[in-house]
Amino acid sequence: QDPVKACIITKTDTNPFFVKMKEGATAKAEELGIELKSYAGRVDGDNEAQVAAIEACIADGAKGILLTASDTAAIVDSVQSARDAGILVIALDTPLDPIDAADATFATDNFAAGRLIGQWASATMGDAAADAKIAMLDLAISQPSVDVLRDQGFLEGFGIDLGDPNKWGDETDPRIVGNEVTAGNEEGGLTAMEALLAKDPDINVVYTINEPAAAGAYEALKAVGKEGSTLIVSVDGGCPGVQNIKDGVIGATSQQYPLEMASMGIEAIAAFAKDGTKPTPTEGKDFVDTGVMLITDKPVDGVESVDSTKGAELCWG
Amino acid sequence: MANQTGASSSFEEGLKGASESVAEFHEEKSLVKKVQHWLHKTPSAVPMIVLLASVIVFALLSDNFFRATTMSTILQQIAIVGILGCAQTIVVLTAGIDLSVGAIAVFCSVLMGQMAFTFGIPAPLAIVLGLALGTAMGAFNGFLISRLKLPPFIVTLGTWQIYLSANFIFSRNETIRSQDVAENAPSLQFWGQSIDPFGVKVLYAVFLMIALVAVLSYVLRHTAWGRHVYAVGDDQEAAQLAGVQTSRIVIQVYALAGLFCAIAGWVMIGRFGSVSPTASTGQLGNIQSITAVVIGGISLFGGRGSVIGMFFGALIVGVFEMGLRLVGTDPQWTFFLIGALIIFAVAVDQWIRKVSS
Amino acid sequence: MANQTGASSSFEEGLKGASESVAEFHEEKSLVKKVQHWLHKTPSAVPMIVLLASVIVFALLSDNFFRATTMSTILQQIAIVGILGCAQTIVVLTAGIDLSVGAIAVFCSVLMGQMAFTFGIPAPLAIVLGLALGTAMGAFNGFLISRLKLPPFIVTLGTWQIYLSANFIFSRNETIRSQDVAENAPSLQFWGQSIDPFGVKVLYAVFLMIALVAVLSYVLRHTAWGRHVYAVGDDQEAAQLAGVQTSRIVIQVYALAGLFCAIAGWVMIGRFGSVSPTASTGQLGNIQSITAVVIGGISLFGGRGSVIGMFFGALIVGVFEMGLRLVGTDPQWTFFLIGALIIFAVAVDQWIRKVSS
Amino acid sequence: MTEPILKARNLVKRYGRVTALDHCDFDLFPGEILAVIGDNGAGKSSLIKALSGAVQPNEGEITLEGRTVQFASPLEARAHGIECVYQTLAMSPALSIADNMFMGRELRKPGVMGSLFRQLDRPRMEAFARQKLNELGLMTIQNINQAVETLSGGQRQGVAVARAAAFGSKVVVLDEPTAALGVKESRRVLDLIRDVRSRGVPIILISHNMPHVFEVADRIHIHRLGKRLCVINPKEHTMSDAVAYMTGARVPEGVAA
Amino acid sequence: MTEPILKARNLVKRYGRVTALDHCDFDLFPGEILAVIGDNGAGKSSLIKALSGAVQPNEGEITLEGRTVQFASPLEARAHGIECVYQTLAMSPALSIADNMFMGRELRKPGVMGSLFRQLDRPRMEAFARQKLNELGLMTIQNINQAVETLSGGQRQGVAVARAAAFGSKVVVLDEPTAALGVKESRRVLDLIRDVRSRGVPIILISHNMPHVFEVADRIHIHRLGKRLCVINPKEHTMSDAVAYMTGARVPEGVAA
Ligand SMILES: Nc1ncnc2c1ncn2[C@@H]1O[C@H](COP(=O)(O)OP(=O)(O)OP(=O)(O)O)[C@@H](O)[C@H]1O
Ligand SMILES: Nc1ncnc2c1ncn2[C@@H]1O[C@H](COP(=O)(O)OP(=O)(O)OP(=O)(O)O)[C@@H](O)[C@H]1O
Ligand SMILES: [Mg+2]
Ligand SMILES: [Mg+2]
Repeated sequence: QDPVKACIITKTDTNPFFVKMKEGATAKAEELGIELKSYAGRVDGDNEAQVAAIEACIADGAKGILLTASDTAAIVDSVQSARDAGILVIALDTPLDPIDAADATFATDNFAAGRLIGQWASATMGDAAADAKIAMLDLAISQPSVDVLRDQGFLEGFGIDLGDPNKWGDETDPRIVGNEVTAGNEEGGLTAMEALLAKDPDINVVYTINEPAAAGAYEALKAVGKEGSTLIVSVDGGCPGVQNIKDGVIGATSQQYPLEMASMGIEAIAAFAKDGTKPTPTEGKDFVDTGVMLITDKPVDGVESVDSTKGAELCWG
Repeated sequence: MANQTGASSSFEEGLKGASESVAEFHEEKSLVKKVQHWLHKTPSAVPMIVLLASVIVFALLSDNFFRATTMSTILQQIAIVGILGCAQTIVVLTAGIDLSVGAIAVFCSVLMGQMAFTFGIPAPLAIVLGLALGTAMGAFNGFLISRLKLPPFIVTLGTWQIYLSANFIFSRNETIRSQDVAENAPSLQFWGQSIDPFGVKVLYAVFLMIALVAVLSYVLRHTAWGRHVYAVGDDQEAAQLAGVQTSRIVIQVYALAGLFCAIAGWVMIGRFGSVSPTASTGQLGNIQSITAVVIGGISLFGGRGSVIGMFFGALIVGVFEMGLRLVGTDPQWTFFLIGALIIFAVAVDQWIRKVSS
Repeated sequence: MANQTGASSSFEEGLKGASESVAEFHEEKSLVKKVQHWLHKTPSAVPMIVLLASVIVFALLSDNFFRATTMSTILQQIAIVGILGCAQTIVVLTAGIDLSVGAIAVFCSVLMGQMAFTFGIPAPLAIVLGLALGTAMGAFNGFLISRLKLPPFIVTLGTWQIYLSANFIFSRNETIRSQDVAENAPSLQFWGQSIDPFGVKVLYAVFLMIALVAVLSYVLRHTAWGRHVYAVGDDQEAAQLAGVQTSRIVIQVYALAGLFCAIAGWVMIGRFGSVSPTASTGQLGNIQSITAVVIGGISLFGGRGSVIGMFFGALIVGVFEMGLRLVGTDPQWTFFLIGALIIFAVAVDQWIRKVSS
Repeated sequence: MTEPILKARNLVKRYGRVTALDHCDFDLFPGEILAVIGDNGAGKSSLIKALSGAVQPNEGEITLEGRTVQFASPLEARAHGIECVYQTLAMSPALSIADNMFMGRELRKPGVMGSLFRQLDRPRMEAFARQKLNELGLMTIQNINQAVETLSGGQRQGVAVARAAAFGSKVVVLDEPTAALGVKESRRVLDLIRDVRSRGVPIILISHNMPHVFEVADRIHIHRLGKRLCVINPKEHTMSDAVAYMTGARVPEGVAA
Repeated sequence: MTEPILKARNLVKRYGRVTALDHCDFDLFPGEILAVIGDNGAGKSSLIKALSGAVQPNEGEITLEGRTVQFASPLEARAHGIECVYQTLAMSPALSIADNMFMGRELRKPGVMGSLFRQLDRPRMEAFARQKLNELGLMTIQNINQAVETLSGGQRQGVAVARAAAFGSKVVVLDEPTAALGVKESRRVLDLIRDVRSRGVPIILISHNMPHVFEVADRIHIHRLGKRLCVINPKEHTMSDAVAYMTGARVPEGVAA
């Protein structure tokens, strides 16, 4: 009998987050004897490559697809045709729009992840939060959904009026110095931070889309001697990021669990291939929540968190 | 005055009785010679050979590859690149380059969608307006290039950014969902329909691409306008001196390219169902279409090559991508191998050309 | 034999006493004429004028712009593009194009970092090895282009993908953190150090970029090798017939470009602190460097332009980006306006050239 | 004497530091063959480029049939009936002989294929091209579909001359049409020039070949250092005189040194 | 008779359907001026391109000083002392006159600037270029730093001829060197050719100008339809004979029709 075939399709495979997700899936697949093929887009937001990947999976006769969608609404038709071909489609990390377009969703709530760091930053600053100077280091001008959710979550947590919650950059709060895009890497974080510092040297809160961007922003702050007096917050919870919490580079980060999502997904596909069972969502939610945890060494009241030592045990690479 | 002839150049007397027959040489007609000659006369056949070879190799590597459904999937995957490639072909033939093709396509798909949804314009009218706007965007490129004499690379680099960010701003980053399109403006999804002859689904979009390639090939080869496009790319100054209205041709070419891009934008709605401003064609469409054009043997210096070659170029890339996906390499290794295979394909192409000449 | 002269062309008697002085014409020397003539002779001055004008405009629009710190920030932001631009300049002068510059830079920075960390090679040796490997990658491009006669666009498109995915595979997507580099291999961060003359921080990287531009400018203008680079780009066949070893020059040019990219990779470590395989330069370095080259007035068809122009081109882009960020807020609009301004800058450049000729 | 059909006064053309035309005058009368001779670099090509719109003179005035004209491009000049063979030939190297010959005046198939589908009539264009080339004695062209870049230097020039001669209407300008041509082919070009004149079309012929010039020209315009030095009648002056004038060995009568 | 310095037997060169050389033979003897004449497209340029490595013949053998050679590129031929002026001139249009003249043999500054920094000696190169051009009578070049593309047709040819004549060592090949040149400049080139021969260097001269050919040539190779038809001595045949042979009007003695 042929082994069960499965696919994992990530947004890109250069972002460590997705790399780890793939590694988790691969490990689990090997354990369960599943033949796993992996695909990825070329740039963030690459919907076409994901459509092509789904088509390849269908052509290849896969049993299940794990998908982190780049464009949650645009991919729906392709997902439907995969399901029509009898394939179990599980959305990882990012829910589809509508969420029931996939058979199941194993996700973190990115908005909640953003809100946690927003609350933490606001609580850490205390009264000074009223006249904070905030730099927003986002992902890309095409504003993919993670980008918007994390950004808007942060702002809500910090207590800033969102304007249109489906779009970043339309906020009018004077505390925001500006938004810049970083492509989610050190280089982007650095150049974006330099530009914002030229605009207003008094920035004291920096939101970053992920930890590499945070590391880049830190370098820019260090260059002007402001690394001690500025709060940097981020999302992801990768091991270098947690290490950076320990070293005081990043103040707090929201940790997510890509390895877990992926291995749960593979298990679900194995179960489906065996007897057709589909996973059931977490109680009270329409998806399986794999959770998010605030990591910081400076806990504040009212926001649950763990320290970097604990975070390092849970981190994903 | 004939009396002067003798005076000025007496030696011309030797001309009397000069041979009047056109030079001819006998030639052996061995099979090899014939094949060589055929290849020499039909340069677009060379990428075809490379294509066939790669199909055979992948068929040996993966059982699922050489199937009608897989083939039709490859065709539908290259439909958009193929249409953008038509736009790129005419531009490159004039020794230009158009980096904005993908951005125009995505922007036009968004314009059609938004006109139909936000402004409630009937879908067919929205499509026509979208096509017209695409043509206008292309014509704007052409205007800057031919009237202000700016380098095409810079103009289209600039308009790429302009059209792409206009697209994000105009659409407020909102995707129009497939169900909504299907319900309210099904004609936007026209090219996503398919026929199903022997159980193999073939999208209308595929037929459209093939039709566009065929028409363009005819126009370039068999009409005066097509010859003028080649002449402009070959040597713009010479063409101008020879009586070609070069700057008009350049504007027309970019405008037509804009129209092709707008068509590609319409096809995108059909293929993906939804209308998404973040479609990566906006970012990558230019490189993809230029790749197809160059693999197809069209010179980036203008004036040489054929649109059929571009079509095979797009197919070669499509076959490689699908083949490697089915063989199941890791994405990074896939990118690595696609890079290597593209070089290899062109190397083989060059080698066949050399042997055949 | 002189006796035959009369016989063959009697009219040549008229030659006796032909004028022997070199033609000269008197010319007015008005100020306008002099400026025109100077611009005509120094074409790289034109982008400089555009640059100065844009600095002035932005200084009027934003208070924060015309400050020493902002200026030094702009310089440090273009340091990497400037060095990649040097690589791109020599390649484009030979009528080539190098899409792999960014990928080589990132890959080399990763190679240096991994050699120092994973393999424990002493940092200075790791740097030397990294530079050598970068040169080798460039030479490989050059080999494919000059020996196999493949189009530069396709070769470097392929190697772009190859080097970039090799970079991800080799590094397993892992970033080496700034703190670790500073502790264990500080020489990797050499170019990130700065001097601080009047309270204005200027990175070593900026001086390196300026030095490279100056040296390259000298080499291209004042050595035989530089002239040969121009000749190859101008008309490769003619250069070959005239006795230039074209294929050797092409390989050398790409190898040197690889070396420049490797240097840029080293500079990246200094500038960003960390060693990251995902740096955007890998994806965008090629477009950014080509943009600088084209804005600087270097023809993509080869043989015309100067590296100084490229430097001003990179500065113009840097000034626009920083200026618009300081003036505006929304990144999407910033992106839009950068596109428009780039076209505008080149249009002004062309206009000045036209007026001055 | 009649009025000149094409007249120029005080033309000046400068390229940066180089002066190519220095207050140059020019007259072409109806139905004549006017030869323009002069040293290399005297400014002959620049003169006819200015007359045919290929370059814009910095100063000066051009009149065609009495009306002042300013050609922004060779296309405009051609619309006024001025047909040129430039020294650089103005051919598209990668296109075929027939394509080049008919560039801008293509023949279309008869019937719907031509009117609706605008299809070119390749066979007719090729036959015409072959015939014109045979008339010029270029019997060595084996393949009429050859790209122009693969032709020999002389063959290429022949194609350009055939094109201008076949289509010129009001004024035909030939810039060194026989430079690369062989003995037989040159002779045919001279015959052709006389043919064209016999159709009543005046011709400007630039050439360095004195026997040819003295054989066909009605008047000879001698160009020197960017100026018209003088105009001579070939029947009243010897070749030797002409050579002496154009090289500056002697100054013609009535011209200040 | 001595041995030929450069000899070719049975050269064949085909381009697709076109046959440019059809079992062609060739001999050049030491110290002679050999003219090659023939109709346009007869294959003269193809012959010398094959001899100088610019194209590779499909069949046939070339011997230089008795040794069989195969030149893969013009560079190799030049390394053997064969210097060519091609009909297409082989100039880099955007570079200056001096740059082109010294391409591949640049002069460097004396002292460290030259040896260590490898700086070109611009003034010396320009002075040399100016002198060579003056020797050719090209007095109209106003700016020695002009790009070659801005030169007039004749000036450009002059630069190419000056380059070959100044540097040729074993064999100098000139493909229609006077085609675009004026009367004075052509005369200077003929003088130059004689100069070069008097240095003992043999010359191959391709030309359509019969008076010139008969004036300087020691032997005349008549090319017809891709073949050597015959070799004649200019003292024993008239120009008229030569023209008749090359156009096929008459068949020389001893050659089958
Ligand atoms: N674009 C240009 N830039 C600079 N100088 C130029 C340009 N075009 C022509 N010249 C100069 O103008 C002068 C006249 O050139 P022109 O081509 O008119 O000469 P010509 O009489 O046709 O010579 P020939 O007989 O060699 O063809 C020459 O000295 C030439 O170098
Ligand atoms: N690359 C090529 N492809 C096809 N045909 C060619 C090519 N090069 C030359 N030919 C053909 O070969 C023949 C000989 O050309 P060649 O240039 O040797 O003639 P030639 O004797 O030098 O003529 P001319 O006196 O006009 O310079 C011509 O018929 C020409 O059309
Ligand atoms: Mg001329
Ligand atoms: Mg020839």
